[in-house]
Amino acid sequence: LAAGLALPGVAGAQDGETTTIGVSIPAATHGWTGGVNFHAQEAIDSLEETYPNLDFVLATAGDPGKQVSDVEDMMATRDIDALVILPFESDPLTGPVKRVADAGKFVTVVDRGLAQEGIEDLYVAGDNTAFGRVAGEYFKERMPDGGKIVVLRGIPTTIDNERVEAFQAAIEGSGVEIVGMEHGDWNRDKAFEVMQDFLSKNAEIDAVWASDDDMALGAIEAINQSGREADMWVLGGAGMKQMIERVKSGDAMVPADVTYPPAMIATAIRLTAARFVSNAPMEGRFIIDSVLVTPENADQYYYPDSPF
Amino acid sequence: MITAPAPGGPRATTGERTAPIIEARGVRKSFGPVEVLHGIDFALRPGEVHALVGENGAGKSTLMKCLTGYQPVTGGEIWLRGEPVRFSSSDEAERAGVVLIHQEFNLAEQLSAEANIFLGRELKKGVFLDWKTMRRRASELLDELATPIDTRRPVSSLSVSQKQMVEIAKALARDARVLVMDEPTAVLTSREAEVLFEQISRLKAEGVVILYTSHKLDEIVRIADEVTVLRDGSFISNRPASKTSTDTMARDMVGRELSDLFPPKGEPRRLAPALEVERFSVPGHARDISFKLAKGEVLGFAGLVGAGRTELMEGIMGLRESAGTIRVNGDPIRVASPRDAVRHGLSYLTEDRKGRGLLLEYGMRENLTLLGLDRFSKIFVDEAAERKALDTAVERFDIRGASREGRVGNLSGGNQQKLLLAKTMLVDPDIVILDEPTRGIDIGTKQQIYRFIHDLAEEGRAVIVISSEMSEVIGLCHRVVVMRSGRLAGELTGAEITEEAIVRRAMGLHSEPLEEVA
Amino acid sequence: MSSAETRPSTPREKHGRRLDFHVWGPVIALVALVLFGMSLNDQFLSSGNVTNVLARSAFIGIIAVGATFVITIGGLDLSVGSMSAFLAGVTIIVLNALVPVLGIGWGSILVGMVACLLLGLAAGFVNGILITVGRIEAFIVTLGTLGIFRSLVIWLADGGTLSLNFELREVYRPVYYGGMAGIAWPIIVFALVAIVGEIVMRKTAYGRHAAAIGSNDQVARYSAIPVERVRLVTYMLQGMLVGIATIMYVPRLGSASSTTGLLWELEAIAAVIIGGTVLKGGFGRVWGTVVGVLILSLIDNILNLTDLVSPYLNGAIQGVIIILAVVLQRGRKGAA
Amino acid sequence: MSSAETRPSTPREKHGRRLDFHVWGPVIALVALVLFGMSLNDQFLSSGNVTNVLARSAFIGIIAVGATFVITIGGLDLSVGSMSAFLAGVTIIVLNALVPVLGIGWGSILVGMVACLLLGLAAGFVNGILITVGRIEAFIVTLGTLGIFRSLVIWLADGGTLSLNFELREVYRPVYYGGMAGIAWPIIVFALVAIVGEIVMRKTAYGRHAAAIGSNDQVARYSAIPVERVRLVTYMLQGMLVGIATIMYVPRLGSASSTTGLLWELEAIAAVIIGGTVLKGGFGRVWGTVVGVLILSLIDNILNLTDLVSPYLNGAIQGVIIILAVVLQRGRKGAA
Ligand SMILES: Nc1ncnc2c1ncn2[C@@H]1O[C@H](COP(=O)(O)OP(=O)(O)OP(=O)(O)O)[C@@H](O)[C@H]1O
Ligand SMILES: Nc1ncnc2c1ncn2[C@@H]1O[C@H](COP(=O)(O)OP(=O)(O)OP(=O)(O)O)[C@@H](O)[C@H]1O
Ligand SMILES: [Mg+2]
Ligand SMILES: [Mg+2]
Repeated sequence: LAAGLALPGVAGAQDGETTTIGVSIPAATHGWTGGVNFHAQEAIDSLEETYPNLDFVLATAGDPGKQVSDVEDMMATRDIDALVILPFESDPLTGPVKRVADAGKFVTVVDRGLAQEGIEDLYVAGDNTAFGRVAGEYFKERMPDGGKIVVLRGIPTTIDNERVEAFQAAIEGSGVEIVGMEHGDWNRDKAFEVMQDFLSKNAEIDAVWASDDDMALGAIEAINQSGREADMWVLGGAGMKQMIERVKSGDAMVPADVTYPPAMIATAIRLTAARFVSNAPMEGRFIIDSVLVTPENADQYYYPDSPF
Repeated sequence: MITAPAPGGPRATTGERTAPIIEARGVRKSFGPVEVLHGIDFALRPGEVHALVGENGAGKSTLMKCLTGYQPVTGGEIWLRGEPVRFSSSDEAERAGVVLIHQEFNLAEQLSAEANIFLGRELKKGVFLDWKTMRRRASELLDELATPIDTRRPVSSLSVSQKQMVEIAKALARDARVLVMDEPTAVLTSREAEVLFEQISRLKAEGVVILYTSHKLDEIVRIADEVTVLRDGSFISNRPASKTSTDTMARDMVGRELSDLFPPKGEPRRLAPALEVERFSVPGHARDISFKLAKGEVLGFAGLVGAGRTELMEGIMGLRESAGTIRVNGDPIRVASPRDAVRHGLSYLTEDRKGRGLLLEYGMRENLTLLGLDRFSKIFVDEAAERKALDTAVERFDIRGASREGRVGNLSGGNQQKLLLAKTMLVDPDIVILDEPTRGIDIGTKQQIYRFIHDLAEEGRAVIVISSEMSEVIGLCHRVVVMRSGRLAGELTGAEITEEAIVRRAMGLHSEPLEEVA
Repeated sequence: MSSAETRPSTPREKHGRRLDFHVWGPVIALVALVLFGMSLNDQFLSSGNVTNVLARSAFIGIIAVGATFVITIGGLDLSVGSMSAFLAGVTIIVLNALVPVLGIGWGSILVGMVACLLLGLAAGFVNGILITVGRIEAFIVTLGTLGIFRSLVIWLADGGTLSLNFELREVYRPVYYGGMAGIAWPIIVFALVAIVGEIVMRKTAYGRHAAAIGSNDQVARYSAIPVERVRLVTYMLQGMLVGIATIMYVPRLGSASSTTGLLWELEAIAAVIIGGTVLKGGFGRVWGTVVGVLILSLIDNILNLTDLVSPYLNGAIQGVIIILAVVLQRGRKGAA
Repeated sequence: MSSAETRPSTPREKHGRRLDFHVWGPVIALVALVLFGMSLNDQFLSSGNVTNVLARSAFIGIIAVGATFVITIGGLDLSVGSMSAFLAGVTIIVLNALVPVLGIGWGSILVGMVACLLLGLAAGFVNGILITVGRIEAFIVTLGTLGIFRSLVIWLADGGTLSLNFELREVYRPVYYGGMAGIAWPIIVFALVAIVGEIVMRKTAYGRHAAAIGSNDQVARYSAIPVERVRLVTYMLQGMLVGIATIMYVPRLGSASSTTGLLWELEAIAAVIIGGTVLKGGFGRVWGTVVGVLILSLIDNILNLTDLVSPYLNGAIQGVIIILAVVLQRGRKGAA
């Protein structure tokens, strides 16, 4: 199906008339989505630079409803040839995106899979399960004879659930015990306050899984304030600049990080664009795995010019 | 003999008299298309108490507002101490010593009495408010006005009459040279009025000029030196009070001879009791009150301020928590809400027209039908019917407004009162309770209203009149119940109804066992 | 105090001037937006886009009609957004539960709709009772229930998303995407609600009473208006309208989560006030609210029509336009 | 209408009863929360925890003191949250820019602080001018500026996070984490602001004028109060207090992003009303606001210290407690 539909797009690109690619992403409501916004913007600028006959439509949404509206608007008023979407949530977007695909547009889904298989032509995914699993395994390995940890969760969403469940599954059976788990909403301030309270509540904490670098930074502040830096270390996630720096510099408190690169949106946009400017048949799934960043491999994951 | 105004100032014959402090010269005032003052000339002279009288809507308040900078004149000039002035705000006027006491209250409800009295003129110690002095001055002022209330109480918890006293205190605190009083006694009982008159003579002695308006003409004769009459926004006459009488004033005001004020009472045809109230109490205001009211009877309620007459009636109407039995036409009724009361044929005219009577933001029509709206609506409100009702009401109660459409807040005080009366009567009740029905109403209309009350009784309806105007109680009622601090202090019938008798009971100088009452 | 008093200028003049601007202000703003949209993109007036904009206005719109009444009585309801999320969540649970019983079909869906409406009424009743009988500031009550409904839906969804059974969704879809005579259902329902609302506000005793209470509840009491009952009814009406909006909303997203209906309360109130209803109560205008809602959703739509501004600045543009839309009726409002 | 009037019960009695409850209600609620907290966790009263809670309250607290005045004049400011995000963002940019000029040290930081305050005043001035001169409903103006400030900060941060130069931060840190005589600076500043606020409200002509305007601005105008100026000053005061709060906030995490100060406006308004200030204006109580703020941040703290309920339900608990806290002063409020 995708192959068949591919043709018009290609034709379009070849006889020099412009191809419009819609990009729909969540608004920058926390650090990671902020990164997504940045990388999307950057990719679009550079692509429009190099390929004059590529035209992009970027829309950011604060909630699923708004994102559905954005997609509708792109179809109705911008007549896009392709859609690159990072769904706010899988379920609500499944129907609308399906309609885009049915209209014969090329669809690239990023990060969060849709609720139904086989709608998208191209799937560039982060792996939330892996994100949680990798983190969990790291704890198991760092704490062979167990220990007490606290967990800062994100905004209550499916993603957060996937990550936390995978994490819990991974530490299953090990001596690692979760003594506190609260929502930090992927928000530095919230994480700071929750961590403060965890610290006053638990005399003994050996490590913190912040499940997001923004929250990690907040948590670290709280720990510094309590003067218990020596007692515990923090594992964040996503690969934020400041955190990678700390890992690189062998900071004892931040021994590692787990990647979940917001740059995946740029990859997706580039792949989609390539689909139109070259005849490369871009279909299938690109899973961007979550890897463990350690002082050894930190350099590869360090993007100094990214705001994220 | 009506003297027309000579050009270039009031009364060419003023040569020998002292120079005016403040003058209106050909003052015109229009609201939008409507002109309500058509070139008024008149002058206030040092050391005089000048009364301004006229029908409701004659333009008294408007003229006063123009003189005191609350409203810009649209024609003519105001002269102060021999020079033309243009007050751009009431503030400017006050700085020039010209202060207005509003007909409608001008107080911030949530603020304390003290805060209101000094509002915008706070006394300070450095950056801070000088509480002590302000509290002291406030209580002094209020004591002088014989209103010993706690100055920290929010104004919202005061009675209308207390509010009026606060309003007056506020003006006194602004040490005025020209003090303009718009119907200050409208909401005062005769005793409180006396207190005010003492203040007025004191101020007069201090050389303060006072412009004063009231619909209680006998007051005017007593305290005024000069009387100016307005009618429909035009100057009619100006006489020394010594050379005039209530009748002359009334004639000038209405433009015709007035027959005697009260219709002949006639013996109440003692029909079946319409309303029986037994051992009725309103916590904090009225205790264990019992009285009967017959069809075709006009029952007066007299008492001093705070006697709790209002609260008693509000209790009966289901507006306040209350205990006791109420019987209508013999059968006991349960009144949990005003709605119940109205359903049983009762209707109440509140004494606080601005706060509880009318929606000042809305027009006459909406206000008129608000109480009896069910009568005008099946599924939808029948606006045509409403308009007809309004026409009838305007006709019947002679409500005069510059326009039908504008906010009722723009109606003159008296016309608001008439509208309120019309509203109360629209549910065509069998038992009518009127609390201060003629408050702020001109003498001509008073006569109409008295006749109207009389007719209600003739029709066999039962009427209760709460009034602080003795003459009203005496002239109108078949029977008078006197209340004193929440209790019955006696009941008077027929010939017994004299001012002296009422006052004695109201003040507790004369006590009688309850049996006689119930 | 009612804001109409706040100018010393002579009321009647003001009245006149105010009326004009006050009545036409929002409309002018709306027209201006439409013209601007047309100038930007020729697809703007395409039936497709118009349908989209109107249909998506329906949710906020239906809710805002209720908010118009609530604000007219001098009240406030901050809970509508999360109430709708909560209703959506429960409705979805009910529907999924009904599948085994009534099967995939309109039977289940109708039952679900009824459940949604009743729950909406109940939710409004809770708000109303706490405000009238409990005598608690409406702001506090509805701020409280905002939190409660929101976290109830999160709890029901286990922090994730509640999604409607897929086959059932297919049956249900037409309620949002289908229509009659080429007009989408949400638009039709919105129109009906608005028209009925306008009539109720203008022509019924209830509407008159609502305004009276908002204008001066003491006068209302003394005029034998059952103040507390009218208030209660108004909050229940609001709840019911949230229910209707939710019935339209569920088939659109087929799911409910922590983000459903986020900040709808602000949008609804904004629409009401842009429409010329006085925030302090005493004067409400349903059709104005409709205009307000359209203005708000046109802004979003127009921002999607072009790449004029960085998406980061969308919020700023919205803010500016909202203020501009109201500047046009400045004569009226008592600023505070 | 003065809400104090809305009950039929007898004024005098009521006055008495109301006063008690109204004054003590919030305090009782606060004490109850503290006792509850103690019973749950012995760490609750540890100086560490107490310091945390108080220091956290400082931001909302300082802002809420301003909100008390804004609400007292019958106004509303929804923009405070995003205003503070905006201020934080600009301050950070300024500070980073100053490093090369003034170097790492208090010099730069002081300049940054001043900039933050001035910008706060300016922001408040914008709100105030639009509301007074522009005569636009405060709700609309500040809803608009809410959007504007918020998206300006996102734009400045490129959607990401603005972080303060690291060394400079080390110098700046003590402003949040340091203290005097064992009391953290934020707590001291909050206390000062609250005390001064209370005095201004009670003991100065300005405070009294603010109440008068909120109670009945027509009367205020007739009483020679410069109504518009007082309003303008009040919004600028609010802006300045947001500035002060931001000065305390920046050193805490040394960053500003789209999430900074999210929904602080709601928290601030809630605190003000829990504290017994009347939403419709005319009566304000700063110390009550302080109690309200403490109640709100204690709720969070207690919820974190215990695992009684699923974290999903935190919002619900908050809602319930907020309502309960106000139930205690029911006598007072005119419900609507
Ligand atoms: N702000 C206003 N807008 C429009 N018309 C007004 C306004 N104020 C007063 N009027 C009209 O001007 C006329 C005079 O009103 P005014 O209040 O001066 O009468 P008044 O002599 O004080 O009557 P009363 O004895 O009842 O107080 C009335 O017809 C009134 O409707
Ligand atoms: N001494 C007082 N202390 C406190 N409040 C009082 C006092 N006297 C009266 N009030 C207030 O005034 C009202 C009762 O006085 P009011 O004047 O209405 O009584 P009344 O018998 O109706 O007299 P009138 O109707 O002639 O004014 C109540 O609202 C009460 O709060
Ligand atoms: Mg008058
Ligand atoms: Mg009375």
